[in-house]
Amino acid sequence: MAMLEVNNLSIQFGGLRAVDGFHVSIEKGRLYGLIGPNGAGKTTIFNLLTGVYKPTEGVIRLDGEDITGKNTIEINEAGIARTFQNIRLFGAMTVLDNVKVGLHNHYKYSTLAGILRLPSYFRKEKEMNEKAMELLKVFGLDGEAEYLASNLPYGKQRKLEIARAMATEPKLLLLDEPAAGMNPNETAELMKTIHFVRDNFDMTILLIEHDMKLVSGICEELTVLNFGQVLCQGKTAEVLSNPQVITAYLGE
Amino acid sequence: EEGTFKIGVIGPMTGDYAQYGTNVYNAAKIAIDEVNANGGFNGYQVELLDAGDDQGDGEKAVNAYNDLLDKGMQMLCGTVTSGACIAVGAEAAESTFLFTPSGSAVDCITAGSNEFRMCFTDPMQGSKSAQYISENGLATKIAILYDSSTDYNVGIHDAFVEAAPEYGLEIVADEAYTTDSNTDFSVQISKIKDSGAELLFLPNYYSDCALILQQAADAQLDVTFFGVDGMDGILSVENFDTSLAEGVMLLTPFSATAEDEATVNFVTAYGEANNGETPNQFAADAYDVIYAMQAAANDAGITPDMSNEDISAAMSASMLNIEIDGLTGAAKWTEDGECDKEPKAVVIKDGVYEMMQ
Amino acid sequence: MKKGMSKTSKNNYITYAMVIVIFIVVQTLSATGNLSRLITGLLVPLCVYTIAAVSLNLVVGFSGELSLGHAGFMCVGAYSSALFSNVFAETLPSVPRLILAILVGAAVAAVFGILIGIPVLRLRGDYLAIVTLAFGEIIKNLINVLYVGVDENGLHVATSSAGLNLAAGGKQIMKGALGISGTATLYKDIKDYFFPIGVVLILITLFIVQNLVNSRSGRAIMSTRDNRIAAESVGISVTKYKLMAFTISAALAGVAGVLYAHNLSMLKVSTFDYNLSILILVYVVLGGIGNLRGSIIATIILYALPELLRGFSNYRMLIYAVVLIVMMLFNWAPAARNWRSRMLEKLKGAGKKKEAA
Amino acid sequence: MTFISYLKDGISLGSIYAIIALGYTMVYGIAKMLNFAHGDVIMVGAFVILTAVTKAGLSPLLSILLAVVLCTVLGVVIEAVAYRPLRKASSNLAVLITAIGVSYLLQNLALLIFGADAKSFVTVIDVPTLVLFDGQLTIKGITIVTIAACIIIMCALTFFVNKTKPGRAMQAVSEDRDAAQLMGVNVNSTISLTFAIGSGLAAIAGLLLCSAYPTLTPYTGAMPGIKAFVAAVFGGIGSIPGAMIGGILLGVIEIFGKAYISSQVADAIVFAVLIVVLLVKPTGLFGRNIQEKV
Amino acid sequence: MAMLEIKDLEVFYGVIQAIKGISFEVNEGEVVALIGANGAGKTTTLQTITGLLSPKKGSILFEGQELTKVPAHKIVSLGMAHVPEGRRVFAQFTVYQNLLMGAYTRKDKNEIEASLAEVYKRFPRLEERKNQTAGTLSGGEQQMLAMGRALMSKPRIILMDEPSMGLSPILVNEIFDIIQSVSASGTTVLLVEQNAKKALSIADRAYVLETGKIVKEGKAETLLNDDSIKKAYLGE
Ligand SMILES: Nc1ncnc2c1ncn2[C@@H]1O[C@H](COP(=O)(O)OP(=O)(O)OP(=O)(O)O)[C@@H](O)[C@H]1O
Ligand SMILES: Nc1ncnc2c1ncn2[C@@H]1O[C@H](COP(=O)(O)OP(=O)(O)OP(=O)(O)O)[C@@H](O)[C@H]1O
Ligand SMILES: [Mg+2]
Ligand SMILES: [Mg+2]
Repeated sequence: MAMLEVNNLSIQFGGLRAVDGFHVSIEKGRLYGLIGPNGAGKTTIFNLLTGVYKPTEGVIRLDGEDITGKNTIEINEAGIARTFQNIRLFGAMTVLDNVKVGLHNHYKYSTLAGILRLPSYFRKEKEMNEKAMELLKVFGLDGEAEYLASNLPYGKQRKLEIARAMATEPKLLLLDEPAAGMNPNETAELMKTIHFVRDNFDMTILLIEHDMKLVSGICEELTVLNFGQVLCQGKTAEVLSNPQVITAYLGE
Repeated sequence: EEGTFKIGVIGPMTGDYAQYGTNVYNAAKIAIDEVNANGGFNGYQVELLDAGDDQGDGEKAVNAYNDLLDKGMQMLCGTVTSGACIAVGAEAAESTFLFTPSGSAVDCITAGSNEFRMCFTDPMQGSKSAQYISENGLATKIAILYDSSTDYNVGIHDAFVEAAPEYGLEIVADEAYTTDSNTDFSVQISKIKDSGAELLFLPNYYSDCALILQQAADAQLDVTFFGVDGMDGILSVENFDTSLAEGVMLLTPFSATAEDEATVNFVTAYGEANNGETPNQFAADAYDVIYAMQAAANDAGITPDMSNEDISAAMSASMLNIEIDGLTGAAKWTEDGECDKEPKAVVIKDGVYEMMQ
Repeated sequence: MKKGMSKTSKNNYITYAMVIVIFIVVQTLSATGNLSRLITGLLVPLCVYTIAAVSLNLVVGFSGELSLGHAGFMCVGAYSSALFSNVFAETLPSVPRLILAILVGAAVAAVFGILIGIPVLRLRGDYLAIVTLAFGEIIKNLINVLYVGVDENGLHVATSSAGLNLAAGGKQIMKGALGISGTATLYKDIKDYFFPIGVVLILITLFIVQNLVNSRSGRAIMSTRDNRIAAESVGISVTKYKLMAFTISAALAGVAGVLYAHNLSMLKVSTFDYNLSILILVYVVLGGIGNLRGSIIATIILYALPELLRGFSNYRMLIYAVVLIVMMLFNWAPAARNWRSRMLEKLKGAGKKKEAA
Repeated sequence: MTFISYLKDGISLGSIYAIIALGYTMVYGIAKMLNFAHGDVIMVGAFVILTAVTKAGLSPLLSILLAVVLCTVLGVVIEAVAYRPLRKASSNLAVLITAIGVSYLLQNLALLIFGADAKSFVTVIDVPTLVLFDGQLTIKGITIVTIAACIIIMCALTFFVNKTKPGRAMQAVSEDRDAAQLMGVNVNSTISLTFAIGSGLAAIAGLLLCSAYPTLTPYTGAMPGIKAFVAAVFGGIGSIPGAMIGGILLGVIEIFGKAYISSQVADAIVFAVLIVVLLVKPTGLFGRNIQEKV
Repeated sequence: MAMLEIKDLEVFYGVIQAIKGISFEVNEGEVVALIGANGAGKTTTLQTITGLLSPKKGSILFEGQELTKVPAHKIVSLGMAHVPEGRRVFAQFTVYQNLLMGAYTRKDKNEIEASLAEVYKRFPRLEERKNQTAGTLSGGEQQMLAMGRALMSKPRIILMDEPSMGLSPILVNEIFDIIQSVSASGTTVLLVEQNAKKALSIADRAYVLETGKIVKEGKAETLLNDDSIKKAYLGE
């Protein structure tokens, strides 16, 4: 059974049907791409998957569990984490703390233990630090652990967002334009990292991207969205050579 | 310097209640100048320290009290407002002689045997008012409108309500407002109008009363208005149309429009010193406090080199011996620090107070 | 791989150390008689406002919500504890009574924090601010009409003095706008220790707030401040953690209220109006949002300032206003900040050069 | 009839809140700051009129004009000296606190100049009382004037903000100052203009407030200022019609609370209704519910 | 004389120096690209030119006029428009209102209408969405709006900060076509881009910025074939 099964997902904003009958099925461990013209509804689909918006219609199943209509927190607990198109870090907190917030639901000790500095506090904090540093290392951010997140350059902020999302130990990771604002070198490096993450952290990844180099370089399957509807679905190479996709999205 | 007594005043000099504090301070200054000219306290000159501003707040009053002690205060004329007076009273108990001109809540002077007051207590004003209204047959159906968020007004109100049945008064409307909404009385007035009350009891300060009278006139509320000492001062509210206060009765120990020599002199002196302002009842009380202190000081034979405790003890003892005839009437003091004087009832006629009876 | 003390815990210890050093210096000065009465009198209030400011900083600085009703929680803490102290005045000795009173004040304030927090924390920004202000005012208004008394039948609660129906020998404790008086008198024997007690309470407050902030829950609280949507996306319940911050802050404000109520003989609800909430906010903002040490320093400076300006009599509140504006500009204006950091660089540079030479 | 009469009382009181809230919301909506000194500018305006009429013997019209001019200047100066340096401060609470400082400053200046004694305000606006239904319902002239002023000001402001170029510039500034600047909007003068209008309206509000409730002290503006803030939030931050409706509703609720529940806890009732309304409509009656694009 | 001439520019954020004395020029009619890694100071440079930041040192001459002395809001009427990084559209305005703000300094109603029609022609999507609030537009739509808004002032020079960020490949091409056509219609362009390849392919000349300094400059074609540039910025 697929990790993520979406059927007939739709949402209406006033007169605009931003997502219309979207469906997708993503196998466990896949690196899956969601592409499409600007305004096609890609980010909106992420918002639907993560409970930021409630769908007007449709069903979302994660690992067989129906998560349609759940709120963001429940969905995160169910195993979906995401990054945002317009970066949303905890700007006034350190890089390390950003990741530790991501670890929140996996390394628990009570508030009282935190205030009274009971042994569980020290134990868990130590574990959290170790885990967080491990994640930061994956993204080459370990040197900046004590920086304020808002002081990081743009590219590193994007990476930190991924690290934070991964800290919640999701089954499915949603990345919204992870390479935006990066130059080709940085993008190439990011591609390697995404691969590494998928392979070493046992994750399924669904990403939105406009950088074709990244899409063709790492995505195994693609869905192309146009005007809220699925235009085409399938293996990356096939999709990218589909004439409809070329006229609607790729050009030339 | 050596050889002078130092007296402090504490009260609200800024903030919502600043008009009361400034009146007290200004009057104390006038009284002290006069006292110094006629022999001082037991032959020693008296110096008035800078005003201790408390903005009507207990905590700030204690701060002001401490500050004045640092500056050498030996006796306190204050504090002006009741809440602050209770707070300072606890500090001053058995240590520094406290004489409040206007702290009218019961608890103001209960903390120590060295604490006295010039004004009436709130409950006493409340029950006296009820008694007066009843004995003079002014009305039997009574309405009340008062500020339920201020201790002075509540103190009088509660005592009045308690005493009313005793005097055969029926309270047909008991309406309140708060300091936070003390501008619009339309609802209360129309309820009072509907209640069939013959007399409206207003245990409030004059600035509120000025507005109430205006709105009552607009609503054509045809009742007798009866106030307490806080109402005094209404005639000198700048630009107030005094015709609105025509026929208003109040119990007060002082009237700035009285024609006796002492009052006239005081009002003139006060106006000269404070660009034409007219003193209110707070000022009169403070003026009398200084004269009562003089009388007690002379009686006790205190000297400036004595400690505050000694002065306090000596003054307290002498307070029971003295009697003064001040602006607020003839007064003497009981052991629990209360002033024993008769409230005067006045009625406003042609823009001036006229004694009743 | 422990690399010494982390930056934050070092920072925390500096804050504790600062409080302790200030305490020791003050105690030494006081023991050697070098402290004026004014300053001595300011010490306990300073503790009150420091606790209030630090606790408000938890909400404003760490959970990122503007609360204008902090005085309401102080009020609840103050009244509940004063009531407790008065009811158990005879049955409990003063030390355990005080400890229990503190716990009662904190607990009652916390309950109010939860009750108020659950509905209002769904609101954002200025809408939340206005609702907290509204709650503060509601609490004030309701306590104003609350009368509580005890007699041999137990506790009586009513909305008017007459409604209490106390048996003979019963005592009114809470008297509406007249508040509760005489609480401090119940603690005469330990009054001198209030400052050390206050300092201990400050340290406890700091301990709670600092440890909370640097823990899992604290990070969750801050994440909801920095980005609500992102916080939810990683599974943080925004409501839960905002409520936690709000409640703990309320409880600590309650403690500040307890100290206030027991230090002063007069407890009046009008003290706890929105102006007080704003005043505490002023301390927090001047000292730096999210900066606890700053809150302490700003509280000390700003609380003491008007008291120390007493020498300027009439002009003191004016000067206070000007100083406040100037300090805010100096502390917050980007231009001033740049100038300051450049000066700092220069100083450092000069220092280095000297070392090199 | 009593109901109608109470309603009328509520609207009279509310129209005063509304007129203050209109000026308040202007600054609040555009400069994105809670100008806690707004109420005190109202007080200054009232004192100017009172002094001009009683001490300088100016005609009422001239006095009002003078007050408007002086308050406008005052507002602009306050903004330039105390608020502008903090415009780029890292927290918008900084300017809120400075506004509180300015509020203290104005109150204490007024205290030093005019003294603490409450003064009765003189009749500047003389409009006869309207008597309806054989005297069962009377509407005071000042109420009619205030409501008319409210409606005129509301319409004028709405028109100004939505339909004129400076108005558009104000909205752009309130959204994104830097971007507005790139469009050629002079941010400083736009914000100054906002303060000028807000403060000019404060003078009018001072006139109407003190005409309706003729008492004046240095602290007269403080409480109405807070209530106007409440009204502005009630109506929805930045919404001009919202400020007016919010103000009037506030007045009506206050009066009904006093009339039908209890005059002792009227304040609590007003605030409780406010809370309930905000819980149901979290951005106020007319506030736009801005959904953040995720 | 160059249309825009930057000399020895130094810019600070507090004590941090972001621009460390750069000089460059843009001639009338040219497309000049400014490329560089994240945090190199490209945005800072553009913001300083249009007065959002003030430099500590140096001069900025636009058609001979010293811009550092001109307040930010006057710059647009001199004929310089800026498409800011991150689009900065007025989120609560409609698309149409945003475009009108772009013509804020212009007076002639008919000409404004004409510009509007032109922008709608260039970006049909904007006409479709003209009554939608800008905040709810997709990223690409917002980018179009930001460009359209800048064009509404009929600038002689337009500064663009990463206009292709977040756009679909087809739109990236379109945007670069638009930049070219804007340039062809006589508007000078100063272009900041991460997409160095595209930028260099339409630019006449380019400057490479690294940590606040210009490290290379020259003809776009030359740079496009420069090995070190290829390696550092073109990902080849
Ligand atoms: N809250 C909303 N209200 C109204 N319209 C919305 C809302 N959110 C999104 N839309 C509209 O839905 C459409 C899809 O937007 P979405 O952000 O999902 O696009 P996208 O595919 O992510 O585009 P891009 O690649 O440019 O980011 C757009 O036309 C957008 O304007
Ligand atoms: N507001 C600020 N405060 C402090 N430092 C800043 C600020 N804005 C930018 N910087 C710093 O100035 C330097 C230049 O930033 P700038 O935004 O100009 O870079 P850029 O070349 O535009 O990068 P990008 O490709 O990420 O947009 C960076 O090191 C950045 O961290
Ligand atoms: Mg998107
Ligand atoms: Mg940039």
